[in-house]
Amino acid sequence: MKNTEKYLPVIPVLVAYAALLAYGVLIPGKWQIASQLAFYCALGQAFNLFMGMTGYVDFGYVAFLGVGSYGMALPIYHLSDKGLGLWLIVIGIFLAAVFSFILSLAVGAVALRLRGAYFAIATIGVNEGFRFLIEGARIWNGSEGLLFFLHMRTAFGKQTATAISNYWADGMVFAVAIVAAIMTLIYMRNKVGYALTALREDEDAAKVMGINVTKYKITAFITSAVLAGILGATAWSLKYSYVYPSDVFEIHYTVEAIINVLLGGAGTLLGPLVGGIIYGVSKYFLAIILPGFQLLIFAPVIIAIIVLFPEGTVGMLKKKVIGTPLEKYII
Amino acid sequence: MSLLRCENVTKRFGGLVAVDDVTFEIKHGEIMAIVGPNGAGKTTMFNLINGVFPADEGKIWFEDMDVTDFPAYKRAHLGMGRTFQIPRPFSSATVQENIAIGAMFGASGSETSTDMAMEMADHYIDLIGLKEHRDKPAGGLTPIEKKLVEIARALAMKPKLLLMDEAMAGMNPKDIDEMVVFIKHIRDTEGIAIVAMVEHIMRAVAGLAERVIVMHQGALLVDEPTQKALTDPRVIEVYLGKPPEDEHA
Amino acid sequence: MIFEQLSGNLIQGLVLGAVYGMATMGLSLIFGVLKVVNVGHGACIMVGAYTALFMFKQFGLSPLFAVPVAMIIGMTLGLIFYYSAIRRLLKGPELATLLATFSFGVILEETIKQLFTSEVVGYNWDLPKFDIGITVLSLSKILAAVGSILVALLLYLWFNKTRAGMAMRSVVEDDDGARVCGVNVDWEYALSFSLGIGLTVTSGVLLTMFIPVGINPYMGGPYTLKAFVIAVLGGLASPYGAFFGGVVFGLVENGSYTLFAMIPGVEPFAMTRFFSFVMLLVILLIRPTGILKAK
Amino acid sequence: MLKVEKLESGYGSMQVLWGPDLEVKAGSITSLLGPNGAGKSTLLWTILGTVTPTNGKVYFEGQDVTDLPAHKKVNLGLTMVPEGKNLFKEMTVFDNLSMGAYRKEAQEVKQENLELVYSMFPILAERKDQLAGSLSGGQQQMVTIGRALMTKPKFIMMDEPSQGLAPKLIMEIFQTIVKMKEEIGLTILLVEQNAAASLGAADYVYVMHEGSIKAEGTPDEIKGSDEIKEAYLGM
Repeated sequence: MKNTEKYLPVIPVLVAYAALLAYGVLIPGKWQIASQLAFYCALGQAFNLFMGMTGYVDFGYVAFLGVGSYGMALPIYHLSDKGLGLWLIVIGIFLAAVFSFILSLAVGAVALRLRGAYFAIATIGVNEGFRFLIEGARIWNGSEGLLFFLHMRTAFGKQTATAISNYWADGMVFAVAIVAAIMTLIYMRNKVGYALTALREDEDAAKVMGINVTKYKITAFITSAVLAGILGATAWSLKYSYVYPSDVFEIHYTVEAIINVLLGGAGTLLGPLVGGIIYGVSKYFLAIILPGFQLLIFAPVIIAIIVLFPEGTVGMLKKKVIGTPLEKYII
Repeated sequence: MSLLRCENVTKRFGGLVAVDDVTFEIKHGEIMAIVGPNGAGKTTMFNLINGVFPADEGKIWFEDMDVTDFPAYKRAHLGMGRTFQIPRPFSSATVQENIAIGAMFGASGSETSTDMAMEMADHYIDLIGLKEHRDKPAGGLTPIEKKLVEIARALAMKPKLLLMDEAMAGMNPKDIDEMVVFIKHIRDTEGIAIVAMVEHIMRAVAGLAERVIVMHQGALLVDEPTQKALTDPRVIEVYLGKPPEDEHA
Repeated sequence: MIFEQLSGNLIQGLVLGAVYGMATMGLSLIFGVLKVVNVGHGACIMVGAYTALFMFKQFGLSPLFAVPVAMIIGMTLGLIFYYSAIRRLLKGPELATLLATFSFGVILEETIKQLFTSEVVGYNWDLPKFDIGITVLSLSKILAAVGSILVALLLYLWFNKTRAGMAMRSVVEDDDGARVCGVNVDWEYALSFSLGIGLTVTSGVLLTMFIPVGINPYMGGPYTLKAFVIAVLGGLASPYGAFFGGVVFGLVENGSYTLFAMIPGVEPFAMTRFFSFVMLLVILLIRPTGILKAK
Repeated sequence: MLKVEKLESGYGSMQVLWGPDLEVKAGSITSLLGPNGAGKSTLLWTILGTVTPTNGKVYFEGQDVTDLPAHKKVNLGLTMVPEGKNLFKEMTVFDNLSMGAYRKEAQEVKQENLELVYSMFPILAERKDQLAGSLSGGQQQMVTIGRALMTKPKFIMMDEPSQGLAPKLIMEIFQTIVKMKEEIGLTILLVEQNAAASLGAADYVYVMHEGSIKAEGTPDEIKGSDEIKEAYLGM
């Protein structure tokens, strides 16, 4: 396959995100919905990079968003009066990436030696463990969290601070979603992706083929975690100007990540995008029709998908387009 | 220089000695068969050779390098390929991708780009005659086709030693004869040593192997050229059993 | 003084540990028979807590009466969930059962939230307290521990002395062996899942006898984590291992609480929870098959 | 007593049985010979019902039992001594035997059957409180056979009962099998690699290879025939 042809599937991804962005920008009053959908897509894209490609479930995934949000919150909270201006955001994103990198390395070094169920068991406590470490050892203000609404104003000025919360934070969520999708495609088209496919299908056979499975699992785990960290930094810290440990380590975000990936199709490129939008839209309408019932409705949906359509929307679509010109674009 | 040397290799599972103090050598380019009844320790021996789990005692040398403590993937990089008794292709990947994965991560994997691997895969697809299935997911193939894909995948690793675990189980006699010819052909063209574990299909052993190792209850019973091994009274006893009345004689 | 406090807390830990142990047996049973990890374990405990709470507040019944009710509720939930989902997923990838049991937990949590709101509630079962010198034990706690030990004992007797229990044990040991003896292995799978959930829901009742406050739909999370620590301590597939793992964990938890409380500037409650997470990782790293197991 | 018609089955997409036909007469020992991987064990598990047949029929005492699950077949009086023994290793010898008497009809005669098993294998009476996993290979084999006898069977399938045993023990096991036929009146389908010993005990012999029946006949007809050598050694 030629290089250009290899990366053709990026087109529908870019088109979809551009359409979503246009919908939010051009139609008055729709920006919040569009950015919320982008958040679900980004969450799914980032989560899919690990869960979809390796077949391992990380129940503590939200911990990476959590530490990422601290990575952004801390410099703004502590350095707002240093006159760093927008550099603070750069530092924040950098710190978010570093925090989530370190946490994923630490967790991965232990948990990724384990297989399947044992891996899941090891990860189920990560978010809680980290939350209680912050609260228990009173790190980063402990259970009181960090509130930096005023610090944002000091650092960036009132108008810019508002614009950051209302627009730029969301814009960056779009960016994370697109970067995550592109990373997924790059992985898929390179050795990493083939190694991950192999180990997802049959870990022993993969080892015998010369694949250092631990190395590739860690690669996917860290990439996925760092993207989550940056997502937490932008979608939560920058947007809301506060971080509470009880909020940012909330396991429901892991549930949402799982739903987004499964609805769309685990291990596909377009899946999390499609899944994120289906989930986001239905959640939005459910909130109007049956407020408070979203999770009660979505949890059985997960089970139904696993039992009845384990391939997800895009997985089924992929099968349909085999042999048609669309085949090159949909993965 | 031998290609592979096992020295006094022992493996225990709990109280059971699965492989008991086994020593043998494999030369470059030879076809050897390991045979023996069920539970003789053949599969365990295979797993020890290619590092699925470590030996409890003894040493394993590959081209004079001590690989006893190497994990499976490192041994694959040195040139060990393997197929499984029940074929284990990566089901969701296409035939071409399956074989390309072998090329990407095998002995010459570090110099092989994904594009090169795909081209190499095409070569092996021709070799096994599955051209029309090239872009199909391997999970949908027939068992024999899966087996062929697995062999091609192992060959694409450019191994010096190919371990084939019951490559012919579940095949009818015609397929077996074809497979024997095919395996000899790849040995001749690719110049690799082949160790086939074909403990029950004696027709294949007789037609294929130059040398036979017979294992029984974890230990090495016989290590001889094929004809000699198969007519050895100890081997016949292991297979046909000794009539009970002989015990009293 | 510190020593007294520590030994007082250790006795509390021993009593709590018995309850913890019982609260993990269901998890180990399900894993032992089906090799399924019930990620919704904590939510099942939560259902038990609400069963006790509801019967106490609504009918003024002591939590002891809630024990059989919880068992029935749990076994019914287990059967429904087994036949609607788990049975079809047993042959699939591990991912499938993990996600399914996880969703099962979410369904329980959200249902309870709709029925009882997400308010944190509790009840006050006024029973006498005993001062045993180094610590004070309430009768309610003692009943919880005794109840747990009784349930564990009953399970042990059932497994070892009854025909039905032996049949389930035989499935754990070797399912083909069980088949040639005429055991309906598929039914044993369903039954063990049902029994596992039943035991877990029941343990929720006993836990509220120990801690009758802090009841809310999302209280299960920490228990899932603790149960995993306990289960891997005891060897994951062994209900009795789990029971002893629970006792050890209760001791370690209360011991570490005492120690954390002595470090200034630290919230001992949260640190104890963090510690259980660290313990989980360490145990999994050293010995995923269980530390307490003999072999 | 048992009739198998054109049975096909396998694991996943790998077909192992290619339609063997087989008949076992009541009160006989029928021996099924063939090399490893010929599909003998798969045939037994398919007859029992743990491996689902994709085609063909199984009749037991004239009744079509093809689709009955394993436990219902055991209730009809059909059981198996599996090759891997499939013992309950962490249970005592006594508990293993008790599990054999799981079905209701077997419960009623549990005590008699227990005495029968202990009289056949006195060592098991001595070791009844030991864990089955701690016994020697030969004793474990006795437990497996004893467990099968406890189910009050009419028909037992035995998968390689002599495997891994010392020659002296093999002889004892075969004597036991003949006793089971002659003294208890059981019908036995015997899978063996140990052809010589098996031929000595059998009334009728089938030779299986590559998933189907290649030859059949009385032991004398099979003995010395070329089919066996062909199937076993490829020479």
